Formats: sequence, C-alpha cells, structure tokens
Amino acid sequence: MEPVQLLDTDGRLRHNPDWPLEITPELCRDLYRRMKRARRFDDEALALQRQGELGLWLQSLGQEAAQIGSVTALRPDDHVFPSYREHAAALSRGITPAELLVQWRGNRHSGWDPAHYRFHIYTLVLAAQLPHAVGYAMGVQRDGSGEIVAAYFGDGASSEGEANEALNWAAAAGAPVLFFCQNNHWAISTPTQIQMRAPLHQRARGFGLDAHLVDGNDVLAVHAVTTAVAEQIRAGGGPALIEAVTYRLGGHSTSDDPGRYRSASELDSWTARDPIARLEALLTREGWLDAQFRAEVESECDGLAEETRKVCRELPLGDLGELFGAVLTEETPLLATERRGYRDLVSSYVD
Amino acid sequence: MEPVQLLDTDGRLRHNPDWPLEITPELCRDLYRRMKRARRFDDEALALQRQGELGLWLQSLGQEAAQIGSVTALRPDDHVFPSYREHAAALSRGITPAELLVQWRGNRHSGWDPAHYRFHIYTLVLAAQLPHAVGYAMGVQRDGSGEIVAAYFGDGASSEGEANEALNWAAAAGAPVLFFCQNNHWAISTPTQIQMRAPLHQRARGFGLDAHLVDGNDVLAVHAVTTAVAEQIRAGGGPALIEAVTYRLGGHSTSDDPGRYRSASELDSWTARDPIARLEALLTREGWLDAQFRAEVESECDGLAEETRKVCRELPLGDLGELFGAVLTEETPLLATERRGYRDLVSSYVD
Amino acid sequence: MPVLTLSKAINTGLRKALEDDPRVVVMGQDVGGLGGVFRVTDGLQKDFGADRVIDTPLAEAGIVGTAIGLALRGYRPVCEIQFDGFVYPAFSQIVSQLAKMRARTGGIVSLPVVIRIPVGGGIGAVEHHSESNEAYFAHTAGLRVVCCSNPRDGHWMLRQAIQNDDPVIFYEPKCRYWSNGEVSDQPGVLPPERAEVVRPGSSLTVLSYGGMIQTCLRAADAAAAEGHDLEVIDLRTLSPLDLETIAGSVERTGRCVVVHEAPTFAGLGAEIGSAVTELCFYHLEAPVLRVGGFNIPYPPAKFEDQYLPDLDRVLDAVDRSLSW
Amino acid sequence: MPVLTLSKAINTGLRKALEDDPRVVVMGQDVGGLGGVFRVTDGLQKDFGADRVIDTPLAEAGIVGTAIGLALRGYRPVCEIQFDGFVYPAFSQIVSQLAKMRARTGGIVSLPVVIRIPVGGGIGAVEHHSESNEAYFAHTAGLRVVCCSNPRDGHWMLRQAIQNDDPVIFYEPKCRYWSNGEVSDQPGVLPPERAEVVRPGSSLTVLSYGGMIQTCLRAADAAAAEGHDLEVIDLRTLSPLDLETIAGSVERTGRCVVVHEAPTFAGLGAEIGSAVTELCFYHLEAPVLRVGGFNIPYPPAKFEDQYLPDLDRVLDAVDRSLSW
Ligand SMILES: Cc1ncc(C[n+]2csc(CCOP(=O)(O)OP(=O)(O)O)c2C)c(N)n1
Ligand SMILES: Cc1ncc(C[n+]2csc(CCOP(=O)(O)OP(=O)(O)O)c2C)c(N)n1
Ligand SMILES: [Mg+2]
Ligand SMILES: [Mg+2]
Repeated sequence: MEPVQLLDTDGRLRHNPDWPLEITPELCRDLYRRMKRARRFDDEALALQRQGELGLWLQSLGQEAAQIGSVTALRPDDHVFPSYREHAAALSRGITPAELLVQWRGNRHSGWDPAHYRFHIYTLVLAAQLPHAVGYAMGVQRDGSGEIVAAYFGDGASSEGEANEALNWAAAAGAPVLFFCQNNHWAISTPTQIQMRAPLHQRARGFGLDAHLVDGNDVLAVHAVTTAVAEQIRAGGGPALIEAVTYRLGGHSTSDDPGRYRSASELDSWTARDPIARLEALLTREGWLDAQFRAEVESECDGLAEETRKVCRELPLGDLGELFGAVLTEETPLLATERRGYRDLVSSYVD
Repeated sequence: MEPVQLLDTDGRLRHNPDWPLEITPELCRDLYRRMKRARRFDDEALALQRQGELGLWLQSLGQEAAQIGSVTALRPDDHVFPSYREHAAALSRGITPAELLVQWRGNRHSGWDPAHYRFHIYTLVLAAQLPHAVGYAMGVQRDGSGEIVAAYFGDGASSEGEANEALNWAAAAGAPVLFFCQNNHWAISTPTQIQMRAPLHQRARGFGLDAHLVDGNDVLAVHAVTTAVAEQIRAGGGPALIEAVTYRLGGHSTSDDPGRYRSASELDSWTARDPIARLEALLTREGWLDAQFRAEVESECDGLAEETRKVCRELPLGDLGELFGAVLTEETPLLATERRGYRDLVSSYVD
Repeated sequence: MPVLTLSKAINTGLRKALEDDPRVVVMGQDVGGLGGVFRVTDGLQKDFGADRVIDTPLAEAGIVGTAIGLALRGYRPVCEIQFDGFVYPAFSQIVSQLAKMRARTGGIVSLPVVIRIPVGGGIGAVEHHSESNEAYFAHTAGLRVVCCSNPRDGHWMLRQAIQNDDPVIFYEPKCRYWSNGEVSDQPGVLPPERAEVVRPGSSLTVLSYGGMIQTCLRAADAAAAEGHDLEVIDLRTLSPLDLETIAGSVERTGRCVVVHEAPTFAGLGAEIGSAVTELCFYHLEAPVLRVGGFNIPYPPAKFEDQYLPDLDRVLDAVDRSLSW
Repeated sequence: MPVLTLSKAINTGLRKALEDDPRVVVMGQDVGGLGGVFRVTDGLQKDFGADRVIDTPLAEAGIVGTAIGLALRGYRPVCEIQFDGFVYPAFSQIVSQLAKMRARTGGIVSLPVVIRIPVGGGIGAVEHHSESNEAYFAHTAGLRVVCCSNPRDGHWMLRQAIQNDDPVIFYEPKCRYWSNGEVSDQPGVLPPERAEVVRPGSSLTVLSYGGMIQTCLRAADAAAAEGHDLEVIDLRTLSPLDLETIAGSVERTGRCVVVHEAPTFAGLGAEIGSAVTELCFYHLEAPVLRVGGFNIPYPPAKFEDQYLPDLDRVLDAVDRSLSW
C-alpha cells in the first residue's frame, strides 16, 4: 500500500481525488510558518542542551510535517495525548517555549496545565498515554460532546501491550480516538522490522479501526487525511489510526549516538526528503513565498529563538519542599515530618 | 467470512477442497473415542466438585471438538501451552485424571511434569502463557529442531496486552507458534462483542500472522485446518492463528451461575450443535459405529469414570513443609527457620 | 441500623455514590449483568445503565488506564479488579501513572480513582486468587491504601474513598464478604485516616487489618483466659499509617505484635515494626513481632489454613513477646 | 587484576557467560548494535550473533515472558530492562510467573532467568529513569534480589547469578557505571549470599547497597574525624538478606543506620529494621534508623541531590543514633 501523498518529494502537487484539500496560499503559509518555528525551536533547544542548559533533549527534527499537519487538523477543543517528542505539535497548540523546556531542564516533570491547552503532559513510559486517551474519549462519549481525542505514539511504542489494549478497547467501545503513529523508522537503535512484521495500519484494521497510511513528510497529505479522519470520528464513525511515515533526522536523544546503528546513506536519503524543504519548494514554485513573508517568518523565528534562549536560563526552579504538598491532596503526617526535616537540614547549611 | 466446516450440523460431510483430509473410519473413531472420554471425564469431575471432592471445576463441556481436533493434529514432540480449560486436550495427550484433578482438589498448583508430556502446566493468569509459548518457540528456532509450539487461549484473554504482545512478537520473530483460540462466546459473563469489534482471526492477520476461522464444533474441520497449519509452520511459514468458534455449554466454573447472563434459547441452540452428537451422526450414517465399538467406548469411559472417582479421593496431599524447599533451588535461612517453626507448631498440636 | 453482609454493604456504598454524584462510574470485568464474581456490584448496571456501570474488556492495564483518562475528563471511576492476583498487569499504570500524576503536574491534576481489590485468602481458591499485595502499593508514594474489615467500614470507607480526590487502593477481604455487621446511615466519628481500637487492652498491642481482625480478636479472647489483656487495633488505613494511634497504644502496653496475611519479608509489618520501634524505643519490652503468611508463594487451598496466621501462631507470638 | 568500569566489568561478565555456556542468551531493547543505552552489552552481538544477543521488540512483559519460555526450553536468558521505571509492564510476568513457577510445579521446573536492571538516581535523568524498586521484588517470594556496588561484584555476582538456577533480579547502580575498580580473574572468597563488611568499625553499623555505598564510606570518613568508628556493610544480596553478618555487626556496635535511595516507607530498610531489632533487641542502644529517598515520587533532576541521602543526612542519622 502506498502512503497518501499530495506533494511529491520535489514539492509538486499530486492530484489525489480521494483526499480533497483546498490548497490555498494561506493554508500553505500557515503550515510553513508553524514548521519553521518548530524547527527553529528544536535547533535552539538542542543548542541549549549542548551548552548544558538542558539535561536532555529529544529532537522533533524531521517530524514537523507529521506533527503540524495533524495537530492543525484538529479543532481547538479536541484533546491531544502526546508521547514525548511532540514539540512541534505542542508549540503549534500554543504551549510556550518555557513550558516546553522546563521538564528537560530538570526543574519539573511537566510544564503546562493540560486542561488549559487540551494537551496532556508528556508521557515517557511508552504507550501509557494510549489507554488514557481512550478513557478520556469514553468520557467525551458520555458527555455527548462533539470533541475527539488524538493520541500520538511511535513505531516502537506500538509493541507494548498497553498500545494494543488501547487499540482494541477503543474499537470495542467505539470511542472517538484518533491514534496517530509517527513511524520514524527507529526506536532508539531498533528498526521497525524488529518491532513488527506487518505495518501498523494493517494491524489497526485487524482490530476493527479505520486506518490510513500517509507520507508523514508531506504536510498537506497529513493535513488532508487527518482532517477527513477527524471529521469521520466526530460524526460517530468510531476510532481510527493514521500511520505517518517519517524519519527522525536527529539522534534518539542528546544522549544517543545514532552513528552506531544507522548508515550515513540512510540519513542522507531522508535529509533529501526534508518536510520543510518540500513545502518550501511548493511555495516557491507557486510564488507564495515572497520576500516579505519570508522575512516575516525569519524574524518571527529569530524572536522565538531569542525567547527560547532567554526563558530557558530564567526558568523558575521552585524547591523540593513544594513537592511534598503535591503528592496527595492533603499532606500526610509522614510527609509533613519529612518536609520539616528537609527544611531544617537545608537551613542548617545556610547557617 | 464463514468458518471452515467439513461436517455440517447434521453430521453430513461437506466437500471442502481447500482443506483436504483423509476421512477414514479409524480417524473418526479415534476422535470420537477421545471426545467421549473427555466428556465423561468432565462429567465426573463436575460431579466430584458437587460432592465436595474438588474445590472448583471449569468444564470443557462443548469444547471437545476444538481441543481434540487440534491437539491430535500436532506431533507428539510438539509443545503445548494450555490455558486452564484444556482438559480434553490434556487427556488426549496422555495426562492422567489424577494429574488433572490434583490442582482443582486444592492439593497442588499443578499436576504434571510439563517436560514429560510436552504440555505446560495450566496458566490461570489470562494470556500469561502466550509469551512463554513464543519464547519456547524461539528456543526451538535456535535449536533448529522441527518442533512447533501450540498455545491455547480464550476469546476473553485476547484482550490482554500480553496476548497482543505475543502475537506481535511471534510474527516479528517468525517463531513457530500456532495460536489456537477457542472463541466460546463468553468470558465469564462478558460476551465477545464487549472484548472486540473485529473478529480475532482478522486481528491476527493485522499482526502479519496467517489466520483461519474454523467451526470449532466440527472436529474434522478443526483437525484438517490444524494439521495443515501446523505443517506450514513446521515448514518455516511463521506463526499462525486458528480461531475456533465453539461454545461453553457449562458455566464458567462451578462457582458461576450462567443463568444470570445468558439466555436459555442461546444455550439450547448450542446444545443442538453438540460436537460429539455431530460426529456420532456421521459415524452412524456411515455405519462406522457398530455395536461392538460402541460398547468398547462405553466400557472405556466407564473405566475412566471409575478411575477418576477413585484417584480423586486418593490424591496424595503432601504437606506444607515441602513447599518451603520448592520456592528456590536452595532453601534460604529465613525459609529454613519458618519451616522449622511451622513443624514445631504442627507437632505441638500433635502432642 | 440495618445489618448487612460486607458484600452488600459495599454494594450499597457504591449505589449511594452513584446516586449522589453523576461523575461516579463503576467499571471492571463482569461488574454489569453478573454483578461481579462476588456480587458486589449486583443490580447496579440495571439501575444506573451500562454507561455508568461498565463491563470492560479483559485487560487490567486498560481498566486502570482508561479510568485515568476518565478521571482526567472529570469522572470519578471506581474500578474493580476481579482478584488480587490480577492487578499486576495494571501495575505500571498504577505506580507510574495513577500514583504519580499529581506530583508530576505539581499538584495541578488530581486523579480521583478508586481501585477496589478483593484481597487475601481463606476462601479455598486456586492460585493467584488469594494474594495480599498491599505492601507493593504502600511502598508507592502517591497512593492511599486502605483495607476494610467489616460492613460498616466497607460501606463508609468506600464512600469516603470515592469522595477523596486522591487515588485509593481499596482492599476488601474476601473471607469477610459474607459476614454480617451493622451499617449505620451516618459515617460515625471515625475519619478515614484513623485506625480503630477494636478491643482496648493493656498487656500488648495487636495490630492488624482486613481478614485477620477476627483471628486477632479471637486470640485476644483466648489470651484473656490466661490473664493477658490484649489491645487489638484495626489499622484501616495502611498508607498513610495512623502512627499516632499505634504509638499511643504501644507506649502504654510496651509490646506489639503485627498480624497480616502477606508474607512478612518486606511486608507492611516490617514498616510498622521499624516505625514503632523508632517512635516507642524506650517503651518497648520486646521487639515488635510479626506474624504473617510464610515467605513462600501462596499455597494450594488445602494448605491455606496452615499458611495463614491462625489463633495458635498469633498466640505463639504473643507469648514470645510477653516472655521476652 | 585489570581495572575496569562497572559497565565494562558487567560487559566482560556477560561475555564470559556467553563463552562458557551456549545456553546463555542476552536479550533486551537495543542490546545489539547499540550495545545498550549504557553500553553494558557493547560488542556482544557482533561476537556472538543476533541469535544469542537478541534485540527485542519494545515490550517488557514480552521480554520477561519470552525469557521464561526460553528457560523452559533449556536456555539461560539474561534480560536487560532499559531503565528501572520500565520494569513495571513486566510485573505480572515477574511476580506471578517467573517467581512462582518453581513453587507451582513443586520444584520440578526451575527458571534460570536473570533480569538486569540499571537502578537508582544520581545521573540527572528525567522521570521514570531513577527508580529504586527493589522492595517490590524483595517482598516477592521466589526471587533472588541482588545489587552490586563495584566492578568486582558487577562482574562476579552477575556470573554467579547466571549460573544460579533461580530467577535473579540483578540491580546495577547507574551512578556507578563509569567508576573504576579492580576485577580479579577469580571470584574471591565471598559467596553470593553474603554481605561484605567494606569498612570495619565499632561504634555503629551502616547498612547499604548499590549507589549509596560510596556515600556511606564518605560518611564514615567524616564521622571518623569526629571520633566515631563506623562499620559499613555492603548488603550485596537484598533477598535473602545475610542476617548473620548484619546481626553479628549490630550486636557488636549496638547501633544501626540503613541507607538506601528508595523511599523509606515499606522499603527494604523497614525489613532490615524489624529483623535487626528482633535479632539484636538487647544489644540495641538506639532504634535502627533509616535514611532513604523521601516518600514522594522521584523528583525532577535538579532536586535529586536533595532527595537522595547525602553525607549530611547519613551523618545526621548517625548522630541521632549515637545520641539516642
Ligand atoms: C515502557 C518503556 N520502555 C522503554 C523505554 C525506553 N525508551 C524510551 S524512548 C524508546 C524508543 C521509542 O521509540 P518510538 O516509540 O518509535 O518513539 P520515537 O523515540 O521514535 O519517537 C525507548 C525504548 C520507555 N521510555 N518506556
Ligand atoms: C489477568 C486475569 N484477569 C482476570 C482473570 C479472571 N478470569 C478468569 S477466567 C476469566 C474469563 C476468561 O475468558 P476466556 O479467555 O474467554 O476463556 P474461557 O473461560 O471462556 O475459556 C476471567 C475474567 C484472570 N484469570 N486473569
Ligand atoms: Mg520511532
Ligand atoms: Mg471464552
């Protein structure tokens, strides 16, 4: 099965009657801006990690089309359950650089109020967010509201029992969930063929979900498919899965050395399929990338980069004492005692 | 998709060129004898439970064709990982009534040496045996021997994460496993439609396994399909799944009251599809069920019943002290102390 | 004050919770038409519908995981795990997600999820159906762990747990399901975070919970016949522990025996022993002694009477403590 | 006597085991080409092939579950769990299958499976990557639980664990992976079931293991400067505990402090405290004191130095014990 494509690797539009999308300059420019911002933010975060300002960073480099094409196809009141690499999606949803970085600086475990952004905190335990998404969607069903829930996960995470429980459960319950898998070919050093024999979209159909394969580096295809699938779910069509074929252009994380397990030629071939370059080729060809817009985007990205650098260094640290009160709604006597002991010890240093 | 059938519900042979099977009187009589024995054993065990001789019993009633048609299609050196209701399969493999009952009498947790029968002990934690089967098959792969591994599980168990991990893992590893699901329509009180939206054989294909749906109350169909699929796995074709549609004619267990959740008419309709009656109809029609053979089987079953009743009451109890030595290969000082304390206490009662 | 079995008392507690708060949902395997394998949810689906009393697929991680999702959406799920030994497939969801969500979000997100677990032995069950796994959850920060021992507590502690905004592991001793007790229509004076002195005494403090309370009370009767006046405390809350009540008692009696079904090694009795020793060091006439299941996997049914602490083993520990 | 890092010492231990016994297989996520995220399996797949050093799908229950199957077939699998916080999806396989198989079969079936778990904090990691979950497994009958603290033990304890026919949970303190130590080519005199007195002393016994041993040794140095002569014992085996060595020491010193990274509540220190108190009651001048992680979920990296027991907190407990 061929992945859905609306834009070929040279940035030429391909006619695809199955997935109608009104391809306007506004849409393309908006997606372009979002992708450029995400890329720039990712670059800055990587640099900050290299400078020791972040403990760890997991790049979204190369996956901007998959994330932004999909998240912009959702409605603002739809709910997103991300994995941990969805910075492009998060930024696109309005989560701020400060909120995104604080976890990776090591100051907090999460940076934003999930209810406010309708974007759950990151989940580092692979696939654990997928049953949460299904449960949330069961709540939506019971509320009778027209929202849907989107859950992001990776090719590797799909091997976990919980991922499969979630696919099956969502199908059985008819819950309004859109499972969005970014198949970026690797789970750290493990290639997809170690994880699975059949492609994931085929597996999803086996569970009774509607499923589609899309070129994840083609932002228009991702956007078109996600829009259509989201509306179908919203209309009561039951859960669905989109498998977006993309590539992690960076290492797994800043602790990873991808040179140990993947070839330079593989990387080169995917660099040549860069999702931003592809959209840029379209914009250029269509004359939608005038100097003014280009400058506008450039300066917006510069501003974002500056903000990112600035807020990162200024991220509030809080103190361990606060955590004692956050464990349960009421601090237990044991925690109160420990907090006092901790404070005494801290102040004894100060003396 | 229609389940494979070789014998219609009236016991008439149906021509099915896809699943060739040499239907000889010997084969049919052998299967008949095994099924009759299994049914009789199950009846006795149920009676023993009702008399208080067993703590619990889970009947295999109605599932004899699925179990015996499949297990007899394996070679003696193939390995079986059962769930907990596979008494018909176990008996057919030579496991004795005493070995089968001791667990349900509450004397031991398991009754036989799994290596001896190439039949693993029962697993009560649903689906937990499925990764074991896959691992065992990985060992077989590494040994380069021509064995295959058969794993039994139920429709309900298929919802567990571990069941799906196992299907996926087996497919990815190309391990020689035959997953055999007895879809008996119920998981205690939960009907299949609560567990899943799409049928299990479709799901298995989604994982990249070869999969088949078979009439589980048609022993010839089960035997034919299992034989062919087993040989295909043996030849290196990778794992496969057989979904056998059958029905649990009894309650979930002797603690269950199925009247609370299923209709009498449903039960009646399946009683009418009794797998033994169906084969008996064929045997009768073909003239393979002469008086002598009938008497032979009858007396064999009587003997089995008598043995069952007898051995059950005589099952050795052992003593708790032995268990301390069975936890680890060497008894730890803590366990040795506890065992001594336990023995002292026991002997203090005797005094 | 109606007299109810524990099973029925919990059932009416669930019913009340479902009536009082439309956000409460009950979910688990076979909780609907069957009313649960112990009939604890009997009749609830009929009265509140399949959307609020949810028969789930057979997947424990899914039960707890979707309950977390429902809680994020504003619901208050009460999950049933069918038997103690089947909570382990949900372990990752419980310890890494349910327990930690509040701390991970700095207190922004609370997860009011109750996980009901029929616990312990004494009912002649097959393997995996008689486990006592409270120590795993007690060791997990971010969970409240409670255990009822009688119908009154089954009813009221459950309603309090459902009202609590924290995740609660709610243990129900299977061997007590069919025992009767009075259930008042008021919660009484005992808050959920307190232990209860169920028998006051002066010679030695016996600490226990759940299915072992009856054994301890019988032991106290037997000891009384020999002139020893045991104080028996039903812990009720296992995490946090009510150390105030516990230490108050041990300071008076100077001796303490902890009784539970779980194996003693690294069990809850170990925590109690260490905490009590630290709090009451100069009051102790003997070390805190522990009576528990032996440190072997739960045995076959025929041996459970010998495996579980019984009158003799409790009294033996009491004697050892008294004569230390 | 080559000097190796802990990571390399374990690596050579695995290599030796793979060489010595064709039934040994190594399996886990990224253990092949990458050599594991901590490089512990570096180079092994290249030398022993992908059939013996197996890159698995991303499924922990599957890793342990298939390892059990391989062991049933006669293999001796050594599984790597990538980080401590990711062992929970395998919890049911570990506690209900791996730990219980031998007891369930009355001793007929042994499962020689080793589960290697990089454990604990101190490396500035994100959440779920710094957990200390040994108490869960110590409380589980049927498992051996060990923890190495230095390259010699990393190498030899692992080889001994692989040779053992019982399931072993093998903890490797992440914060020590890059620390050097001598690794002899002989196992030495210390059997795997013994604790080691790593610093003899007379005023107080400090019990610890894994990543905390260094902190305790530094604390002993600091205390020595104040005239207190601490004995430091590296437990090595957490289940079973070497109570002979432990009690022998506490009987001499009369005081005991247990130090571990895990939260104290129902942690391994609780067991040690209760067991030591029972064994050494009349020798104790003070209650056994516990120093551990606070009873909150592991904090963000910036706070781990304050969360984990450090010199000050250990010395504070030592002082409290000495002045009890
Ligand atoms: C349950 C669990 N096991 C192991 C890990 C360690 N781990 C973190 S990311 C990762 C690979 C994930 O791959 P994939 O799901 O494809 O996502 P990607 O990183 O490619 O975005 C692994 C093994 C984890 N976080 N959680
Ligand atoms: C992990 C786990 N959860 C719950 C149970 C309780 N339980 C025992 S049998 C059963 C139903 C199983 O149904 P199915 O797999 O269809 O097998 P069947 O009983 O129909 O043969 C349940 C829920 C269990 N044994 N294990
Ligand atoms: Mg990936
Ligand atoms: Mg069934």
